[in-house]
Amino acid sequence: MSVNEQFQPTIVAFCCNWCSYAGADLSGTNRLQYPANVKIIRIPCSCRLNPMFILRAFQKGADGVILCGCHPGDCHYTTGNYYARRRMTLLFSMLDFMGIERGRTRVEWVSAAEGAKFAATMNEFVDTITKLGPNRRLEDLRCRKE
Amino acid sequence: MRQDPLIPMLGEVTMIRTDTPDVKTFRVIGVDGKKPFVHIPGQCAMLSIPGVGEALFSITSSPTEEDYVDFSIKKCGCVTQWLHAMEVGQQVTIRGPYGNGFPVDTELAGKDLLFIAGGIGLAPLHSVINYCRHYRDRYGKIDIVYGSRSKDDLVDYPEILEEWCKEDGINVHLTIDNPQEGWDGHVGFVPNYVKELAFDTSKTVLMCGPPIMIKFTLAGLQELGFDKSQVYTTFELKMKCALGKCGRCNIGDKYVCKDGPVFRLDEMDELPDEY
Amino acid sequence: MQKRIKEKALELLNTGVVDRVLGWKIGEFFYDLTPAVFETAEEVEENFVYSGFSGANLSKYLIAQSRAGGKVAVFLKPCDSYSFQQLLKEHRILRENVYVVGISCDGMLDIEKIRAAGCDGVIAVKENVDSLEVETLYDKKTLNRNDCLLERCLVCKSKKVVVFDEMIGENGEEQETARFEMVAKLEAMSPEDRFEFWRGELSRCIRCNACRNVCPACSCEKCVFDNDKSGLRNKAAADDFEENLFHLIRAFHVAGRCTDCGECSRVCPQNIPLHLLNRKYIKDINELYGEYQAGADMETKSPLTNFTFEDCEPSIIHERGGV
Amino acid sequence: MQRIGVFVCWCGSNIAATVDVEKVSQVLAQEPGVVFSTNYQYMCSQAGQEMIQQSIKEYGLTGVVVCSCSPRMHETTFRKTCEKAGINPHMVEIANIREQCSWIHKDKEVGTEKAIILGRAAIAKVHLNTPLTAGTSPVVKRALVIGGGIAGIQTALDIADAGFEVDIVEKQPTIGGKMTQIDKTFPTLDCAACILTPKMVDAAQNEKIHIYSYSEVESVKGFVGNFNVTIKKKARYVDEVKCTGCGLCTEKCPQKKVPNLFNLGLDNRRAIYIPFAQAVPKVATIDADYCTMLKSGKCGVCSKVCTAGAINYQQKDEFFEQQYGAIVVATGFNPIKLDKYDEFAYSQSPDVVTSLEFERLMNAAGPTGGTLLRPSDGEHPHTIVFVQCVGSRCDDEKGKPYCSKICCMYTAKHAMLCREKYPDTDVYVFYIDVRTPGKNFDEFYRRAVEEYGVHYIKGMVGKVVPQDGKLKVQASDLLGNRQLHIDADMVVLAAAIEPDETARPLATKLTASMDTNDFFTEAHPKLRPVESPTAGIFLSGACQGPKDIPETVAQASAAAAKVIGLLCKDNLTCNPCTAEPNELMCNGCSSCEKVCPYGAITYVDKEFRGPNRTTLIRRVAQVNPAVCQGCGACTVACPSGAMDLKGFSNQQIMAEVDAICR
Amino acid sequence: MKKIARSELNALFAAISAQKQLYIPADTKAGQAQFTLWQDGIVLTDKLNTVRSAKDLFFPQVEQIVNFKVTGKTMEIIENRDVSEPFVVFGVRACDCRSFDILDTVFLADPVDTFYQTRRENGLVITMACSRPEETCFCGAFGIDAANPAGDITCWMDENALYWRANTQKGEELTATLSILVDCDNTAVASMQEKTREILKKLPLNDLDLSNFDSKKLLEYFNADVWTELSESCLGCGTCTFVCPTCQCYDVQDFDNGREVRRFRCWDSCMYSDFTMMAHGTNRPTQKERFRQRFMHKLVYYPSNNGGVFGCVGCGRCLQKCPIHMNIVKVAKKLKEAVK
Repeated sequence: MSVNEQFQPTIVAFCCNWCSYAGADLSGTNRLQYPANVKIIRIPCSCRLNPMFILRAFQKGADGVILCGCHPGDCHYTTGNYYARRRMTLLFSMLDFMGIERGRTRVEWVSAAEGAKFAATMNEFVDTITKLGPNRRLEDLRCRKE
Repeated sequence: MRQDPLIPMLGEVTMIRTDTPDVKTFRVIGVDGKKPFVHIPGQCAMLSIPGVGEALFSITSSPTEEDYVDFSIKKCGCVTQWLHAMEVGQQVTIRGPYGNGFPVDTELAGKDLLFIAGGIGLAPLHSVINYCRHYRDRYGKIDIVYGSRSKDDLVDYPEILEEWCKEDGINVHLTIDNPQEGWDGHVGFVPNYVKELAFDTSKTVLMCGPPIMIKFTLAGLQELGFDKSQVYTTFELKMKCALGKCGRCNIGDKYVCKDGPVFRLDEMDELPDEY
Repeated sequence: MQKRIKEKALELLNTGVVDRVLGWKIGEFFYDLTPAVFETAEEVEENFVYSGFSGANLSKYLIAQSRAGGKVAVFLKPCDSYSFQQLLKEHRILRENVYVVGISCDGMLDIEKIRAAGCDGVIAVKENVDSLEVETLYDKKTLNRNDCLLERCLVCKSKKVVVFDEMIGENGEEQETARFEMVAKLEAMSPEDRFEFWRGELSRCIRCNACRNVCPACSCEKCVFDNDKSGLRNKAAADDFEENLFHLIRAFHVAGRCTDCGECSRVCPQNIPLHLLNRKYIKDINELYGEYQAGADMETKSPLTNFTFEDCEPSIIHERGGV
Repeated sequence: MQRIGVFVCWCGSNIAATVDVEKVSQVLAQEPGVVFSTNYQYMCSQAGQEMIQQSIKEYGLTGVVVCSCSPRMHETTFRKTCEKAGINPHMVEIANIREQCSWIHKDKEVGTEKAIILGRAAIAKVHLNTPLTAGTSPVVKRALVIGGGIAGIQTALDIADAGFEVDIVEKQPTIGGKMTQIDKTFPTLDCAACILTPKMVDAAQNEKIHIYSYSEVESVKGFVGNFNVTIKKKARYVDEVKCTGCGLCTEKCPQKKVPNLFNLGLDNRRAIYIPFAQAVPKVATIDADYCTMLKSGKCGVCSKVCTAGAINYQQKDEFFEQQYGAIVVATGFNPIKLDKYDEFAYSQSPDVVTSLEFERLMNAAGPTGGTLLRPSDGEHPHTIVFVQCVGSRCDDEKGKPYCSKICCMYTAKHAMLCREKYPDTDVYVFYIDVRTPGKNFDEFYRRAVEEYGVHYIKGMVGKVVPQDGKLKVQASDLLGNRQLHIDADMVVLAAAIEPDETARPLATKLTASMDTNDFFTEAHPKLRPVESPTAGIFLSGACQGPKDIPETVAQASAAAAKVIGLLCKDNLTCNPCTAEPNELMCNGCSSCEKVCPYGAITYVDKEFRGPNRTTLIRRVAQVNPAVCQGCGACTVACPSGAMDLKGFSNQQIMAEVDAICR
Repeated sequence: MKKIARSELNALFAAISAQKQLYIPADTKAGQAQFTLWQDGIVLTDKLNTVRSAKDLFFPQVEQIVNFKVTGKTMEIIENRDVSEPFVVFGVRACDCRSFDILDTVFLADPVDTFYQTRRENGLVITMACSRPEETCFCGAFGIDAANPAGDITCWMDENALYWRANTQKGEELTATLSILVDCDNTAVASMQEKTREILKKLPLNDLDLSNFDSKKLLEYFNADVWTELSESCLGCGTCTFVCPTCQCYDVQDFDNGREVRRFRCWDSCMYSDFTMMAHGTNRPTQKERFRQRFMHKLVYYPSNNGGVFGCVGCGRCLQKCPIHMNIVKVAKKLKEAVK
């Protein structure tokens, strides 16, 4: 990376099919911009997110990972996001415990109607990650793009 | 920089033939258009698809083919699945040949030969059979017993019909496990068929097939009066390096990749029963 | 204790209550006891040993042993009994085939600590209540017993055998200890220092899998790290990342199931304090979702298969105190 | 290795304006497995779809990636298109390059690059897609309604009306539920019995409806469309068929000191009884706890007087199994027990009553024959204090956090009726808030205040002390900012209502979820309020939350409509993207079962081939694809990774991750 | 014979390190010894031996073999082996030094493993005679003299000085560059050796006699009943394998980072359940078979192929590190008893 070229983070967003993916669609429909660094992966429910997907993303070169799901209480499957909430809390806590920067992972509840929130969240997240710089503490050197 | 035996060369698949629903034959040449290496019948080579894995396969073609090597491969694991999905022109990596091969120019020379194969077990024997056909005068009579689940599972069936069956001094005995429409040949399992055919015990036997077939055929052969020292077979085990180092194919004091894969059955008796 | 346990083993075998006894077998030295199955009274007479070096947690062997036909007796120390009950809870052990003899425990000894105390070439030890008389090839030393206890015993969470058919010795109680002290100390460090700490520790990992294979919670039929299709398979960690990944995922998989038996740290040939990862999860769970001790009972839902509407948000990690 | 076709849509200029579609299709053509790649103005158009179908045939495609608008828009369209061309619809993946790319980016270079990456991710996923087929399961055309109150009756009547068989299981000797105990209903003040009993009779006479009274659900197996329910018919020691309901036995029974539960213990009945005159079925029941014959073997009076010969002291509990396509829960509610509220002296004075007891005291069929008399001395009360929110809207452990919803209205009703019948009584109502959101509710309440002169006082009663035949009520008037002392003759407590105590064990049997208050949870709080998240289980009435009668009936009918919709189908199409355990890796640890919101996971002991020709019996998970909705909670709970989700498998998601991060 | 005062050790290390990379056993944070790249401040351990053996330096746990770049149907082979520079390893004990001979018979046999070969050629081994063996030591059973180890250079150390003897030309060459060493006679060394040998005789495992192991009875050993009992508590971890100086089984794996495929080899263990796993099963289905393989290899198979030399050097690491304290000594004793 040359000095004057701004760091472009790779960001993976896991979105639940019912709320957040629809929310992301809505922000598109409303032409609300957020950086192209964010790439969305659709999962049926936030509770489908296995911690290993997050780690895999970091291994393969992601600089930030965000999970978006239905607001607690609104899960299409009733309880999925409650489990996701516990799992992610504990995972993030362990990442923090191992000294990984706190800002690299995030969970945000975004409903199908919150297109604006989705865009705002992504803008903010990209901003945070850009400031944090490339992921170095949880990277696989074999995957580093020279 | 030294060339390490673990580092393969590139090959290209120039022909893919579908033999049975789960067996395909692949023809591989080097990227320079030449045959990648010279081998002995019964030897193996490592093929790999980077990112998928590397695996050891018997070379099916005879050393007398000057331009290429063939591999008949049954779909069973990760690598073979990938190979089966390949198209002509695909590059693969190849290294070899490995193993001892059949003693075609020593112990087998001048003998009457009996080949017994089951299913994909024909692959390593195919190489020997065609080698013997090429140097026909060096060997005595040749009998081939080959069996499979069904007619559709017979590997190289057209070649067997068109070439082997029509050649003088070669007797081909085909059998399938269960009766099938359009099949007027023998029906029954290989071990029984071998017993029925009552070969005379002067023959040297080369056998390859599933373990259960080997076990019962051997019993049959012994009933006919054959000695274990007359029977050769080949092994299939997990291999990684094929160089006798990685330790995977170690059985007793032998490394199958180096000291095998061809063993005489009386030699196998001295090995722990771990195959 | 040794005498009473051995007598019990003999009695159970001789009266036909059980067909086998799971215990510890004498080794070449005084400290290298091996978990073993005893089928005859003679074997017990000859080889059965219970001493301060009977640290090995026998509960995991019962997954196979309880299915091996007949009935098996097992001696469980308090901490082992938690592992045992957790495995029962997960339907991994057939309870009806196991006869549990609970044994009270004053802490198990760590041969590494004895060596580290300057005793190289140890050949004999005499265990007293408070001290150890160690004989080595070169001299004799008297050590304070407490200084030679396994880490887990220094911060023993419970002296209570939670499940047993019979007890030898007095059953104890759960106790408050400073077992989260080191976790708290790490939490108070800056992320940079924590990162350095863990890199320093985990970089020594040789991926021998001893921690996983000894762990009663890691009793999967097939571990994800051995499974080609899991996407996690790795053998000898080829990169720093894989070291982190292995221990992170392992800690996560046992979160809410780990009883803090401490075997992982005991067996690590590289002396990596792996129990800190598990304790971190236990501490988090206690703080965020209420006190929970895996294996303490058969009923309470594990915190990761449970929730409340009022659970904290993951952002609590970003917001909470510390650096 | 798949043979994949990539189809990039311009969406007119919607995509093409900010994404170089030509470049996208060219770059994606280089991806492994892609044998054909093209772009077109409108992929979803007839021409576009034909192009896809033709390419499938021409290039022998096994997988299709469409780079277009959101899958929420046209995934179904393209799946159908491909299905028609002969490939499995689940071999299609959509890369969302409109909503999540072209519409949010202005720079064409940026948009193009991102579109390529999204395309790659979709290709990577398709490589691992497997053909999925939705299974079907047959529907048993019979419904079970658990609970025979107004909710259960209404649901059953509606289902039966549509021509389906319905069984009602009622734990009491009669159907009718709480409504049978109520005197008048708000806000119309019509008589509860007058509107309820005809419905009870309808239910009894409807040939599609079968009532199992004095029965309980013992166990529930199976799943939507095919539940297998064991019902326990409790022994009532009276042959239901023979009994004519003449009531002679209930008059002759010598055991007279049995608290009459129908009147909430305000009077007594015999050991053999019919709860009330209009009971359905009108059959006597022997209370085994009090019957001298059953207890000591000496008596047999009822048997002697029964001309029908219906008495059978040897009767045992019976169990029988029945298949159902759908189950409706209508277990209703109960007022809470007031033992924690002794500041109101409920246990100390018989003149402190609950509202439901008050209801009985006002009822013409009640213990006082409809004349309001003090239970202690049978005198007319002259001052009555009503206390609202006893146990409702409580912050502490004692009560319930929720509003019981019906108390404001029935208290207004009680107050009004008192004042109407006995104008000389003073009626005080202490409330926190008066909540009257309902048709004609507020008018009703205002009438109580304005026309009937009920004293509504905002404030809470602190203490009730029985003294000298009076009840000393200490209360605060929050608006008047003063303490009040009232000498009352009666105090009526509007006790909070809670789900019936049988609800929780039932929920466990049904694997239906409940909230912390033991109310059944609905599949969606707004959009699916009468369904449980567990497929095939429906909710009717107060088991889902506090409700008044019209709401209960509305929900009952709504639940019936849902049941009818289900029973109309011969087969159910299952969701093909279901969880699937790999039995070889399953530990049988039950982690997955615990997080499944649908109860789709069960365990079986199965034989497996062990090493060296041994067999092992292992407990392994089984997923019922008819029940699984595919959320994936189980896949993460499983430590060994044995549980995977079809259509969103671990490998597929990781392939997408890899493609994005590459 | 040369010597240098112990106070000068740092200077000696500096002098060696100025020429080549130097590895010495030093303590980790966890208080265990490990071969560490020397730089100023790294201090020689006082532990007898390292937890991981010296084989790491010649046969590292993970080693890059080759890269592939795949584009469409074609691919490219990119050589990218890890570079090996000349290095010196100091403080190797007699047992570990002998392990190199065993590794050589495997890796340097035809076809030669060039990765190992390069490292062997680049590496110079300075051994250190033992003076305080542990109770777990049994190198004597394999005819190793802990008081007089082999290697390019042999060292002895007492309270005052380090004694130094070059054994090979490679050793002589290095010695010649180290002017810091001074000449001395071998009296001090001889007396140290005598003392050490006295202690060696007193070691508890000194009586371990493997002389009547006969690889001709291969099948008898293999079929002995004791394997079930010996292996019953084995956890199937790889600790013994990974700390063993002579274990050399490896695996070859591919890692795809999305842009290229990196083929590497890494240590493997015959104790692992997937070691011989193929698509349709494994020939060693239970831990008993896997456990047996490891010990049969060291005690029977390897000697059978190598003139009776055992595949063990008696370093005692597995005795100390096995989580359940099962080890080659216990196995050898039982097996000897079982097959007479």
